[in-house]
Amino acid sequence: MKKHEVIAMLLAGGQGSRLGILTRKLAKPAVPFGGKYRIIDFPLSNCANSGIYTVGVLTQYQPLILNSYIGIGSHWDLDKKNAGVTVLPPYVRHDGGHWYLGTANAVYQNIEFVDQYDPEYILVLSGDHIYKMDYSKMVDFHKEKEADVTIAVIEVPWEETHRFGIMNTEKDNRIVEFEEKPLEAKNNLASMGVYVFDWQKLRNALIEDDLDSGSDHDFGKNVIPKMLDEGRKVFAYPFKHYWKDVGTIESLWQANMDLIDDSPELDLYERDWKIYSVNPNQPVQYIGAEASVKKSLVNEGCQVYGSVERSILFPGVVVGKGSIIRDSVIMSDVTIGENVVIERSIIGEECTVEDRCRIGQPGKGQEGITVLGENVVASKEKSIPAGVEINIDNCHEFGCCPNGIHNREVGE
Amino acid sequence: MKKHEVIAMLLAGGQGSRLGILTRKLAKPAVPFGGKYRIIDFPLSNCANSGIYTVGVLTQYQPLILNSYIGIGSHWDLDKKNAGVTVLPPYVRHDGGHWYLGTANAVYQNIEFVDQYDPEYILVLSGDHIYKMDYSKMVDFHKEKEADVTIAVIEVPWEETHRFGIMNTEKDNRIVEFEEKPLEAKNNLASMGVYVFDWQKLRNALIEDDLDSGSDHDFGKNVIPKMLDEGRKVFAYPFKHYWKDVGTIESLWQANMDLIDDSPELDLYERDWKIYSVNPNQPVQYIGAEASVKKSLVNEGCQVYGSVERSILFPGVVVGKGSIIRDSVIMSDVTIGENVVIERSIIGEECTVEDRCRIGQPGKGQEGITVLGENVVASKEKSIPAGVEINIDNCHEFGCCPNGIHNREVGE
Amino acid sequence: MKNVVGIINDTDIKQKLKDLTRARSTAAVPFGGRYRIIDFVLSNMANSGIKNIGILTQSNNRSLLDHVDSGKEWDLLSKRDGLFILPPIFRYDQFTGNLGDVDHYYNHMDYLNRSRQEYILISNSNIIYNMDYREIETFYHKKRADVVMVYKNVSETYKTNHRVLSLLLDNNERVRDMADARDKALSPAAALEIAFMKKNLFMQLIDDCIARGYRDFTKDGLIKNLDRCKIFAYEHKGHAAKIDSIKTYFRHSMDLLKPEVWKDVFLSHGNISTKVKDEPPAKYQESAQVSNSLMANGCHIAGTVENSLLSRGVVIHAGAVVRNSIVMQKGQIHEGAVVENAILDKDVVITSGKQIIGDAEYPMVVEKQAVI
Amino acid sequence: MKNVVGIINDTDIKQKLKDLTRARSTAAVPFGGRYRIIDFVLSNMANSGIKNIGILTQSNNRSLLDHVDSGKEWDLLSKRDGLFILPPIFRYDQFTGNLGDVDHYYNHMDYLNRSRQEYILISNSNIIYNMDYREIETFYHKKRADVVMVYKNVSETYKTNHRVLSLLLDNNERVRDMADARDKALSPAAALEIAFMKKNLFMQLIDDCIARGYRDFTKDGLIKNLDRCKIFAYEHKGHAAKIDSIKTYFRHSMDLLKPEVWKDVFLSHGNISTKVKDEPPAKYQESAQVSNSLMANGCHIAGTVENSLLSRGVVIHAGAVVRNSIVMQKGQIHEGAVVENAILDKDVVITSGKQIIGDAEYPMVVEKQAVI
Repeated sequence: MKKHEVIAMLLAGGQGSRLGILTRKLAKPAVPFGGKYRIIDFPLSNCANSGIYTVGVLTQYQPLILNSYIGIGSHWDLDKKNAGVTVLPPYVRHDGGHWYLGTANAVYQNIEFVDQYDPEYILVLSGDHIYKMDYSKMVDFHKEKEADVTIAVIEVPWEETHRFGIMNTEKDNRIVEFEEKPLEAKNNLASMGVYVFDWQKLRNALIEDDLDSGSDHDFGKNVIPKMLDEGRKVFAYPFKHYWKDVGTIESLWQANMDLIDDSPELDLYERDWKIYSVNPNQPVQYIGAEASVKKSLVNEGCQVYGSVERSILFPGVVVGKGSIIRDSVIMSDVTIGENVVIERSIIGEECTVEDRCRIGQPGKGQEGITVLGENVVASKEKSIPAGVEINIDNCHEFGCCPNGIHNREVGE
Repeated sequence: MKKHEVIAMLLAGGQGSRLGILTRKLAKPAVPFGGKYRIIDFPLSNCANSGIYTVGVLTQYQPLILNSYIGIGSHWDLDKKNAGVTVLPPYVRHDGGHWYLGTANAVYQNIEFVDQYDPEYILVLSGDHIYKMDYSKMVDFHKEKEADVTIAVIEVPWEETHRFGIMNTEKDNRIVEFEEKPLEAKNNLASMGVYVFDWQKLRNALIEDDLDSGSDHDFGKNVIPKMLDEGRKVFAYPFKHYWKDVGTIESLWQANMDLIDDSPELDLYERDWKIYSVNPNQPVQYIGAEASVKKSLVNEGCQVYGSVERSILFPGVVVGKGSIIRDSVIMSDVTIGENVVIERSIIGEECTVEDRCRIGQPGKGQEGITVLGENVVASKEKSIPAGVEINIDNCHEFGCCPNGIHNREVGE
Repeated sequence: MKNVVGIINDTDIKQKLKDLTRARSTAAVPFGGRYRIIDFVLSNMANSGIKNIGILTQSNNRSLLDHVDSGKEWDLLSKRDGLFILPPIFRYDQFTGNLGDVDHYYNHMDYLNRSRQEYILISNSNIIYNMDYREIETFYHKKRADVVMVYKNVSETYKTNHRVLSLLLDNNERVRDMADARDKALSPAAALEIAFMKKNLFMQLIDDCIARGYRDFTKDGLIKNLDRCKIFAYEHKGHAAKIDSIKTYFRHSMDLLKPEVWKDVFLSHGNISTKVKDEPPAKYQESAQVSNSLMANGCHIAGTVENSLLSRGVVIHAGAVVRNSIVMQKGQIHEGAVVENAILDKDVVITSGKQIIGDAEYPMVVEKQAVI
Repeated sequence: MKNVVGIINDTDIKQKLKDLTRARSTAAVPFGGRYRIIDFVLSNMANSGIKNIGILTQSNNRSLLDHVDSGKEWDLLSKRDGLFILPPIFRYDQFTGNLGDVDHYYNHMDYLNRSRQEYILISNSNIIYNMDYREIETFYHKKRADVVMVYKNVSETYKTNHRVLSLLLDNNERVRDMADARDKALSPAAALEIAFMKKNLFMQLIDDCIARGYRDFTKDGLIKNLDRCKIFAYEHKGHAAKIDSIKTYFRHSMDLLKPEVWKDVFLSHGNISTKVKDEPPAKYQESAQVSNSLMANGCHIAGTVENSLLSRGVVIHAGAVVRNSIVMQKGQIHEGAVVENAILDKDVVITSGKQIIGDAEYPMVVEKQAVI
């Protein structure tokens, strides 16, 4: 097998439980985003665009959609001979099987996979961030600094430092201390969850970590602090562009809304750094004679007869006459009837919203984003208050069951 | 998603521990066979040739090679839109993760996958048999009999009935009793591990089986006997052609030898029922001026300067001058020096056998097939007695270590 | 329809498509925002279950080759069947003038011979419609026909002054006469230039033509055999549009703006597939004013767009106006520019303040890569 | 060599390959048991890291299209670059006689313009060798050359009576003279018909030729510019064989039977890739007698084979004898038949007891699908 200088390991096993019903049957990296993409499209496209063609994707939670979505990576131009994308679920070996216990353990269990390629460096990525980044420049930085570990960091507002892993650095970007979610931060450089390691050094650290029964086997909590303690050369690679952790409903919604600016920080239209995705074959969208579409992204297969403002429409969405969609994300194949009003909501795939419904009803003191899980049917004239999450488990409470009838037993 | 009448679930999770060192780092369905194939090529090719394009492959044990071998199924012509091969490892869901506990449990855990396609029938296959079979005819038989379950059966010699699951049938092929490895068999029709079920009926049976804490969750042991007890219509579909369970070293070797007959029962050269495989790109084989090749299969990339009799050479094998290979299976990229004698052996991938070695030394009272695991080096003039299995764990005992030096710690 | 081989004939160069076919064959002309004309018949075949499709091309077939590639988008990757490009077979030194379609078919007889299918469906490349060809097969067997053609009743729509192959049918839907003429239609039944028959019959008809020096499959192979062969015609009730001139190209493009046509063409039987490009969704800015228009992905709209079709990656700057027009891939319309009743080929740039205004019956065509 | 676009010129029809090129282009002629001639230069390019390759083809390119397909086998599937087929661009009605290679290049200038690469490597399609082209790039920079050509020293091997492009080099390996002649070689340095240069220089040379009505890139583009351009030549030390006649085809095929040639051609720098077929391993029966031969997969041998090359799926029945011959795909040699000094094209059947015996210097060629 050809020698590969850098290979990437993409952590895609997380449940993303703070995304609630959106990740009930879906791993977080598979959550739809931006009218066309899934979150994992961003790190995968970054790899292809950075010239890193060997990517192991570590999966564990509800991987079916993710596995069939990734396939052999051809959609991201990653289907190369002697390279490409490999999905790596936990497995049983000669001495039994173990689930992935933490991020570091997941890589540990796949040491043989990495060894096949005999890489100099390994790039560890997480599958739940939205950003465009040239990893090859980070690897160059890592080489130039002769680092053992390089961690990509981004400046966050001081008031949010308690939500991140914060790096305390010296002048030359060398990291002297790593504080996980500090109450009183000394710095505002947060880890982006993008690491470059010397493979041989990481390999040893992972083997040691595996033997440490007190460890949670996590990169941020265990492996990197230990390497710092041992005096390894750990550097911070400052990143100045758009980066967003979409771990909550609110941040997922916000990241979508960030795209509708006239000149958004994250430019999806850049020809030299395309974000690849699996493309559905749908006809061009139709904007009706009485329709109005402003400050929005609309995908193929949509038919818009109503008004769409500051919203994102995935493929195959129908918006009926007189309906108003505002500040919302509407996922694939949602059918919206006439004279509906939807505000500050995320509507899941294949939902039906019948005539004269009000979703995310404003002005009633409720706040937050309203979420409809997939396949929910809001029948005529239903009102859904702001901030609720409706799926197949609780839809009967709101009278939003498929076909108008709900059999509680169907739930599980 | 389009409706599919039949989908196949291929059980490929087994370790195949009786294949010893050949399945140390490899699931049994991935074991090389016939100079070119892996065992799983047979059921996968049968599916494609039978027009069954949706196949779920249930993996659990050492799946890395199997997963990357299968890819998206393009080598078997199975990469279709709305169909194709999906690898299904165990995974973590909302309520936690479970390893596959038995063959039936593996299918049970993937009920959602099957439901996506809403099939009438489900074909359950195992990944460790060598045979060519038109499953569509078996499905036709199933429909004609209006059966709930149809089990493919083959006549075995009466003296071997104790090794198989034996079906006791009435005149019209209806099965009245199923005996697992009976000491005194009433019949000699053995189950081939190929089942057709009505999906809805199997679905219910699997849910019931899951609740039965006494069950091993196995098709042959639990699910089918229970369906028989309940008076379901279970039919035997008689199969008259070549079929071989290659569960042991001896039977694997024998199945390879079966191919070298002038008119073997299993014809790999049939144009209308090709066995597909992943094709390495190697040049045509060269047979030297002083070479002799008889009653053998030789693949691309081989260079034969010696004598090959009743043997099977995988791609890239070099046989030096004066060497004699007899009754043996030589896997990919093995280099054999000059004046070597190899008899009744299976030599694993990338082994090196240096000049004047004797492998499977005959006439010393030992019996059985000699096996060299992958990457073993037999240095000059070594003698390996018949019937031993050598791999990286015990090679130092035989002086067959890579580079002549063996570091015991390298083993694990 | 596994037992049918599909043949798409793209050897006829539609001169009336003018600049649109200067650097590409008819099949490869962009249509409907993200498609090429061939996508319709190719998708119909694939959606109907035809697994073996040959495309008879012209020599100048680069755009077409790029577009169909290995046939993957139509799910035609296959070890035994699949998509085959059948280029013209002749040597420069043996070349003697124009070839008729019969010669092209004859030159690829070995392909037909080798294919395992028993039936053949041949079609021209230039009809826009969505049809399940299995209906033709059923009709063929019901009528015990030798040949089935497909027609569209054109009485209710406009007349064209192009040549039309009209069919005279008896009460049993058998074709009694057929004529390829301008203004002198035998009936409102206009053939869609599809024929379904046994492969052997087709090969025999071609052989007969070759033996007699005949060149035209329709006139020589079918019309001259109206008595010997039982030719029936099946009515296609959905939308169908033949593209053979700038005028029909423009008119049929505009027809897609009617939601009932859009739905019929794109959603009625199966998806129309095409080569996939990685374009983000269309983006509308605050100042965008769009009505009654079709927009492809990758468009960026800040200006006004009415009754128009925009292909992938078109940019309409704030203050620009596009009306009743077709803007192909990556067109850019700058501030203050006005485009009306026009067809802009790929990569056209209209700079600030410029006006391109054609007539609804005679749209202006701007050639590829022009900067105005 | 990501910064290099590769162009393979397959527009020259080698008439001396006779029946072998009757139904296919030179590039598509089968060679070496499982390859086609183009596989060598195409694999060399792909193995050297060239990601964007255009093949200039003849009109009659069906075998070639089938063979290279989407370029997957050469790992050339790519969203931005990849493999492109560049068919001749001319219309039937504008066609006026033979085109020179310059015209073909000129017609595809837009492809070169659009490609992002800075350098170009152009090569003919008919040389059998295994070379890492990165050596050329290194040599180019070391010599600060404008153009690098590649040559093979032919003094030590046989002479051919075909035309050879010979190079006269100075001590610094700069080309001082160049002549395309029969019997009158300037030196033993025979050019392998590859040139490496900046893409812009190539486009300028082509433009200059077109402006003056010149037709031949080597004679008009290079030889006429020997003073203006610094043309250097790099020696390829490995095996190289030019296929331009039945005689050279036969001789160079037989050369593969020398293990040192076989290893040099197939294993020295990278794998030679080809279209994959699903054939089982070659099978030898008890009565098989095979020596000094190359055998492809899918062969079934019960008879005697000496000093021969057998392609995929050939069947040699017991009692048949094949000597010093090439048997292409699916040939069948029946009991008692003798084949000596012959080239059997695809699907040839030699029935029981028949003899086909040519001369070692003038092998007999049996055309495709013949039954004797």
